Amino acid sequence: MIPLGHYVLLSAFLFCVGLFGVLTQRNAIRFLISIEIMLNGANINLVAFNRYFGASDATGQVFALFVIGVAAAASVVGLVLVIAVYRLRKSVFIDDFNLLKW
Amino acid sequence: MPHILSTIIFLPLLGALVLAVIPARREALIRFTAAAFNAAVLGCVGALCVLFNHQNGGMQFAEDHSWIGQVGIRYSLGVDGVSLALVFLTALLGFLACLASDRIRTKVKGYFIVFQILMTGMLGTFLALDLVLFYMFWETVLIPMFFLIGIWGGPRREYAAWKFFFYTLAGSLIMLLGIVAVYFWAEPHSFSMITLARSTASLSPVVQGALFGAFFLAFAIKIPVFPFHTWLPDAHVEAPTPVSVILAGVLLKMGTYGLLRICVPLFPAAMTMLALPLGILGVINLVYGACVAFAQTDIKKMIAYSSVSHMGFVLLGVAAMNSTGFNGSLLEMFNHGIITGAMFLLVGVVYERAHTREIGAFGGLASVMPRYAFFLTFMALASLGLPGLSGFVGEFLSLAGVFVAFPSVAIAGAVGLIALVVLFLVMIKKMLWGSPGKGVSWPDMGLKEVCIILPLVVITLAVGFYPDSVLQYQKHTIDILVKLL
Amino acid sequence: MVKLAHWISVLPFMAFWLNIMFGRKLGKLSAFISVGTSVMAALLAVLVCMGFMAGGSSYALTGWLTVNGQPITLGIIIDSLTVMMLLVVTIVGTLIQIYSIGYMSGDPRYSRFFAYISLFMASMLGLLLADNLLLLYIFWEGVGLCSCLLVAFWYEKPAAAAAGVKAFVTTRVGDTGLLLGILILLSLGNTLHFADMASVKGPESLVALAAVLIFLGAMGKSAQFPLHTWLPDAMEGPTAVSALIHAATMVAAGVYLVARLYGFFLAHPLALQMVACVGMISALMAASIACVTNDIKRILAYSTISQLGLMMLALGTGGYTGGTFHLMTHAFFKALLFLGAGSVIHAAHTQDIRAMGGLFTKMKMTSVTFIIGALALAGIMPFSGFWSKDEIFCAVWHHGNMWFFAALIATSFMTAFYMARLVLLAFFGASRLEKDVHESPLVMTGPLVVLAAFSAGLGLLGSPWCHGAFQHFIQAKDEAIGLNVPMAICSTMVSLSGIMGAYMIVVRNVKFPTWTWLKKMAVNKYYVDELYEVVFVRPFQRICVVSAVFDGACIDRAVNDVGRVVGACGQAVRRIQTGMIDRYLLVQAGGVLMLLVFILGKVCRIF
Amino acid sequence: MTHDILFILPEVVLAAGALFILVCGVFGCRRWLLGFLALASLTLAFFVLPGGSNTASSAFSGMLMGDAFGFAMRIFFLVATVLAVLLSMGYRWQDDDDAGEYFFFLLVATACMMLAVSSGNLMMLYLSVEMLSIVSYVLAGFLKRDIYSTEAGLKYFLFGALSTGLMLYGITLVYGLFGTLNLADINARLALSGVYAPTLILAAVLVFAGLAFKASIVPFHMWVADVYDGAPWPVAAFFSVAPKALGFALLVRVFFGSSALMHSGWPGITAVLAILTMTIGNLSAFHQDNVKRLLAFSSVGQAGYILAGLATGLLGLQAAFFYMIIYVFMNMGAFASAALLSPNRMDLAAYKGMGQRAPWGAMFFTMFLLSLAGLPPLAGFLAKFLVIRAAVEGHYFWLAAAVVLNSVIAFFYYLKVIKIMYMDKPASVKEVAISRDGYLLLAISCAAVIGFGLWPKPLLDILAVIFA
Repeated sequence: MIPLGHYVLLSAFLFCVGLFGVLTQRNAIRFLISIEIMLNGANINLVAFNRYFGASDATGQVFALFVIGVAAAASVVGLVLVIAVYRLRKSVFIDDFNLLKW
Repeated sequence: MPHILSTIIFLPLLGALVLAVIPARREALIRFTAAAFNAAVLGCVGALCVLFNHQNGGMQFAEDHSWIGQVGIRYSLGVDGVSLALVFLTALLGFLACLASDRIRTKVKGYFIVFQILMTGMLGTFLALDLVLFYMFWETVLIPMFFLIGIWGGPRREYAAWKFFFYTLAGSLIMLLGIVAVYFWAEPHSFSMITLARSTASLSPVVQGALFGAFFLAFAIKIPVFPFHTWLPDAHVEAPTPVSVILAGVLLKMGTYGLLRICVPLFPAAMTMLALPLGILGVINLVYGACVAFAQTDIKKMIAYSSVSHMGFVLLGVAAMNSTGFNGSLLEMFNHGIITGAMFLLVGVVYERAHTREIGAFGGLASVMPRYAFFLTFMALASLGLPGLSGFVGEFLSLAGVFVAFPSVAIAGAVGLIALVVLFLVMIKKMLWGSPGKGVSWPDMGLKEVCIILPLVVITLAVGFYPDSVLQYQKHTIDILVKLL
Repeated sequence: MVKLAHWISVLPFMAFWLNIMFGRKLGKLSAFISVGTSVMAALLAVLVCMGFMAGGSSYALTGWLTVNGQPITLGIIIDSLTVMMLLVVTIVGTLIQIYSIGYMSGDPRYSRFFAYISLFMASMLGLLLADNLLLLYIFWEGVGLCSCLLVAFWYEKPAAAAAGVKAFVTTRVGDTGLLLGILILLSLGNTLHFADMASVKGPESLVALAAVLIFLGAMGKSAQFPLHTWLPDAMEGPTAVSALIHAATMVAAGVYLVARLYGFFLAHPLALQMVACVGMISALMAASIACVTNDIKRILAYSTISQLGLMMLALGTGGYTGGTFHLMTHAFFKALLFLGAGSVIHAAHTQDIRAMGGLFTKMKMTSVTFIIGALALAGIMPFSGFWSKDEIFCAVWHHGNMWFFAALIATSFMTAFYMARLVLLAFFGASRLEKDVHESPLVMTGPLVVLAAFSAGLGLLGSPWCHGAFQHFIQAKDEAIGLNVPMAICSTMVSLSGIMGAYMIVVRNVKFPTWTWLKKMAVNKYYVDELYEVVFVRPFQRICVVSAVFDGACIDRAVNDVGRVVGACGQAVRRIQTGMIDRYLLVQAGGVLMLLVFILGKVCRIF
Repeated sequence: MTHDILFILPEVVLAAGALFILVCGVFGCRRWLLGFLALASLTLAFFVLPGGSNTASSAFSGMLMGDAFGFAMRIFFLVATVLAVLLSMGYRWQDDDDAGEYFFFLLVATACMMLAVSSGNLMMLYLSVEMLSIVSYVLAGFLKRDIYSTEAGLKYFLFGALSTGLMLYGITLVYGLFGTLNLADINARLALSGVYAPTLILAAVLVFAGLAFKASIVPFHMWVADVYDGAPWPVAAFFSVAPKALGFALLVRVFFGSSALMHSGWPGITAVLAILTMTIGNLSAFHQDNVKRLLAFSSVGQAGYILAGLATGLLGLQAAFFYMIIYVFMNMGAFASAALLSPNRMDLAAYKGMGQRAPWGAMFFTMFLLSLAGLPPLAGFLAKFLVIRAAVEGHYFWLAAAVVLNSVIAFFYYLKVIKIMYMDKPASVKEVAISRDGYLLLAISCAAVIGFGLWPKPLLDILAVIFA
């Protein structure tokens, strides 16, 4: 049995990778990928906790499934928006989108 | 009539609604209805004065209904000796200003609607007995005044309107903090001024001092007291004549009325402790106002600064903390309203003809406009405190009152009076005497203008000869007020 | 009968309102309204005098004001001093108004003039009738106002306008003293009624200060030493005005006030001492200036200041009878002199006596009456001036010290000197006028004759032949002294030597080696005007300009700066929104971090 | 089973309505018909709400809680969406071919909000918030051919994804610590175990970040101005009212509901955040010359006042929610009048001399701006007064002083707009027409603002019952 600590550590690591990706990416698509990594990090956490705590009910695992579904929906919407912006501005670099300021 | 005070307050508002319905083209009809509503208010206030029982110093015609129960705000109105004279002054000046508004030719309908809302705000402030209700009416005066100065004013009107609005707003919001703090510190939590008067006396002087500071700041800006007065000249110079009549005649009194109605009964310990600084501020107001007025070239700015020095007398009266001082300050408020209102109307007469307010442009008006010269001399003498006219009685009582408390302050005040005399006499010399200037050939005052000024002249003479006609209303209330100290 | 006294003041007041309201329509008629009311007032005064002789007394009218718990009631005081002054003021007033019908005939603002004159008569009579200090103060200011309006009557002339303002402001400085005196007495709980002014409650030092301050008011009105500069300038007004206000009535108000509060002043010797000193200085200084001035009206103005100084000196040294008697006689002959001078100016169109000459032959009536007045002023035997000045001599000799008597002698000498100089230069010698001169109309010379009769005969009231009628009437505090022959001889010698001196200098033009620096000082009126200009007027103007600049620059700018600072903050905060998404995300993550650090710090008590 | 269905019947009705509108939209119905259908489904949902009496129950084994607070907030969201729909019908869209989709998203968003506010379980809360966010991203970027709207949508997505990610991670940590996601159990366990474990603090902060993003509290408010500026007017109005209120409702549900947290240092921190939100919101709006961004920053400022209410205990909660109810009407009215007066040009110069061009419209706009600023006879003053009263009663004097100071600054830019409308000469004097629905919306909001200002008693009674 792998102790709980490792899972939590892995999940935190994944979360931080995703967070770092979000904060530094220039490219909108890479941004979406980082978001996915963050959400999956959280999933690992959920499943690990459920396994080690109340094996009686599967709240954690059900929640993880929901998160995967919702993450997919979010990515779809994200891509739609990126494409819409690309169609108008011919670029996916985040720095170009600064028409709305001050 | 059971709800006479509510009718007085909300009649102008009804007038505003009626005016809103009338189409903007029918200017004559708009002017007539506005004047009619103001006359009705004056009639109600006149009835109030007749029905008012002099002997009883307490609140009369009181109305008290719960408004927002959970928060403890009550819709309570009442009039007593202190507020009666000021309500009459508001109604009278409102009516006369309305008549004098025939100079306003652009956006007439908007002007009179905003003017009626202003009347409601002012009347409400003098009649409210609940602190929050007082604050509400105090704030409703701000927006109409902002529009009146901002839209119908002179060249730099927007700057003046901004400055006026934000100066008063900052002060009144700090007063709001004071109101809420008083509510929680008084033992039986209440906003009513009467119940608070009994319960706050027991508070420690330090707490009373802090609360007094919050209230005093709002009133000091409105009075105006020395460091906070710079909004007054700009507001007066830029406001159209009828608006500056109301501004000088009534709005300045809301500050001093607040002192007498809220600060004295609620924070007696703090007031007695801070009476001397108040007196010194009064003297500074008096002397500084007169000096700066002397150096002005714009006639309206000069009268504005002279109002600052007249308000110094009111402060002296309040600082006296005895019945003579209070009587003097209240009477001075009433007189100053009448006299300065008339002065601004007269300046309006000249401005309408010469379209300039520089004193240098006038000269030798006496030979060109004799009737105008008589009225201007009469009012200038009244405001420099010539005995036999109303200005003197108020100043004399204030000085006599403050002499008992702080002789040195009174002596400085009396000496300051000389500066005031010099100011007005030199004004008369520059404007009326000397040989008439080149282009000076204007028609004398018309019948309408004389009819507007006449009631003010008659009142000044009447109060000057027989001051008891006004003092009798306020004597007993002030005796009760003094017993609280 | 006495109960009608208050109508004396009300009648002219009604005349004022009539003339103001219907001035232009009345035209010539307005003169008859004001003259008629003053004649009625004079008759009423006579009736009141008879009523008083038959034992009439003061009476109250209405309550007016309550100050510090003290009710102040308005009332009319009837006693010997008031009755005497009422008679003087109404008679002189009526005569002067008749005179001014002729004098002001061509003026465009004819009715306005008579309106102001009626207002003046109303306030002056009101002042005399008031039975408490506050009511007196009210009429006191009214009189000051009328003097300002009348001096500045021809306001087209800038000098007249400035003189009017100067008159009102200087008297107002004195009145502030009177007001402070009233305030002190009120704060000590006194009722201000003249009846109980003698027994004033309060600490000695404070009441003495009140007395001095009240005398300051009197000094302002009677143009005594520090506050005298306005009277010579007030000569800009019409001569009838100078005669009525600046010779006979208003300037006498100060002396009347001291006489009225005599019991109060007696109780404080310090105040009396001050009255005497101020009187002495004014007398000496004014007389010396009069000797060297050449403008006929200014000579009479300075002579008025010096004669009032003498009255103050008499009152200050306990000579109540002397002071009041001289006050009465002076009113008549000084009015006569002024009206005479008016008639001369009206004819000769110049005020400089050196340009006149030889008028005696051309203007017989004016010259004779003028000379009678001059002799009365100089204090020659049969005329009224002699008897009243004699009373002053006796009073100062018995009670005053050496210096006062010496000053009295010097002033009498100088008075005789400058009056003789004026008469000799104006009426005798070669005529230096270009145009020929003709006598003034009867309406102007008539009053001159009546006044001359009064100046000649009035003195006899106090002479032993009427066995001291005036002294008994005025219920003199000091004992009624008979004619003191050696004192009479001494005063006559002084006057005659004064006249001889003038004769020697004017006719024989003998050059006296007088003190040149004193002569220069006198010519420049002891530089008092320039002193006030430097000490008071210019600094006041500078202070005002500085305060106006300060107000605009410091306070106003401070207020505007507050608005600007908030605007700047707004601009700074607004700049944070750069629109760059990664900047936003950094702020978001940073916000989470900051929150975490803040809470952990708070939890583990780091800060 | 029927009990659970009955509990979520309003949401079901809304979803069904949305789908029906979507289908009609495809078949080319006119915009006003679709709007009418939306209104119909909203009113139907209102009538179907489970009766107030048996509110203490819960559905789906604890997933959804039916307490009085949840019930009131569901009504609140329905009313807010009705106003939004009215505005959308009155507003002149450039091209209204995809009106069906617009109303579909609107109704779905409302259903999600109603679910979120009555969720008793963190999982349910996360799911409904995530669903709401997804719909909001689309709404923000609704105008496909407009570069501003698409950029706004993308920005909102990028920001929203990060925030909900953080919140999810926080929820997992909470699950790890307490083993359950049910709020009631968490509060119970919290009271025993004490508040000061570091991981709990990290979890709390992360969850707070997610919710604060929705409620536009300062460190997380950067997106507000840009998204409101880019999004079309009705969407911006909807965002400034409904999701923001949801943010505060969830904050109350998760943080301010639990007594344990309230007695820790949490209120102090909220007060600091409130002051920051107010000040930065008002200061940013100070020099704005774009009306939309000005109203956006003013809504951040108003959020600051509401948060100030939340920070001061029970009395504060009532004040905060009274403020929120009044805020809905004031802000929706202000956005609506700004939208209707000059839909396409957003710079202040477009509003010059509006007093003459559209007298009634300008009068309504002035009324809402003055109420937002807090002028006495209007409801805005009473709301701000209650917040100040709660602050002073809780001895947070510096918080009350901050509210007062911010009111002064806020008055400046509200008055600046009014000044421009009345005191400047208009460029062109042609009349500005406002559609019938627009006037209806303005009239409703104005009546509410004046009515609650003069007679707030009924509202205060309801709030007293909710926060007994």
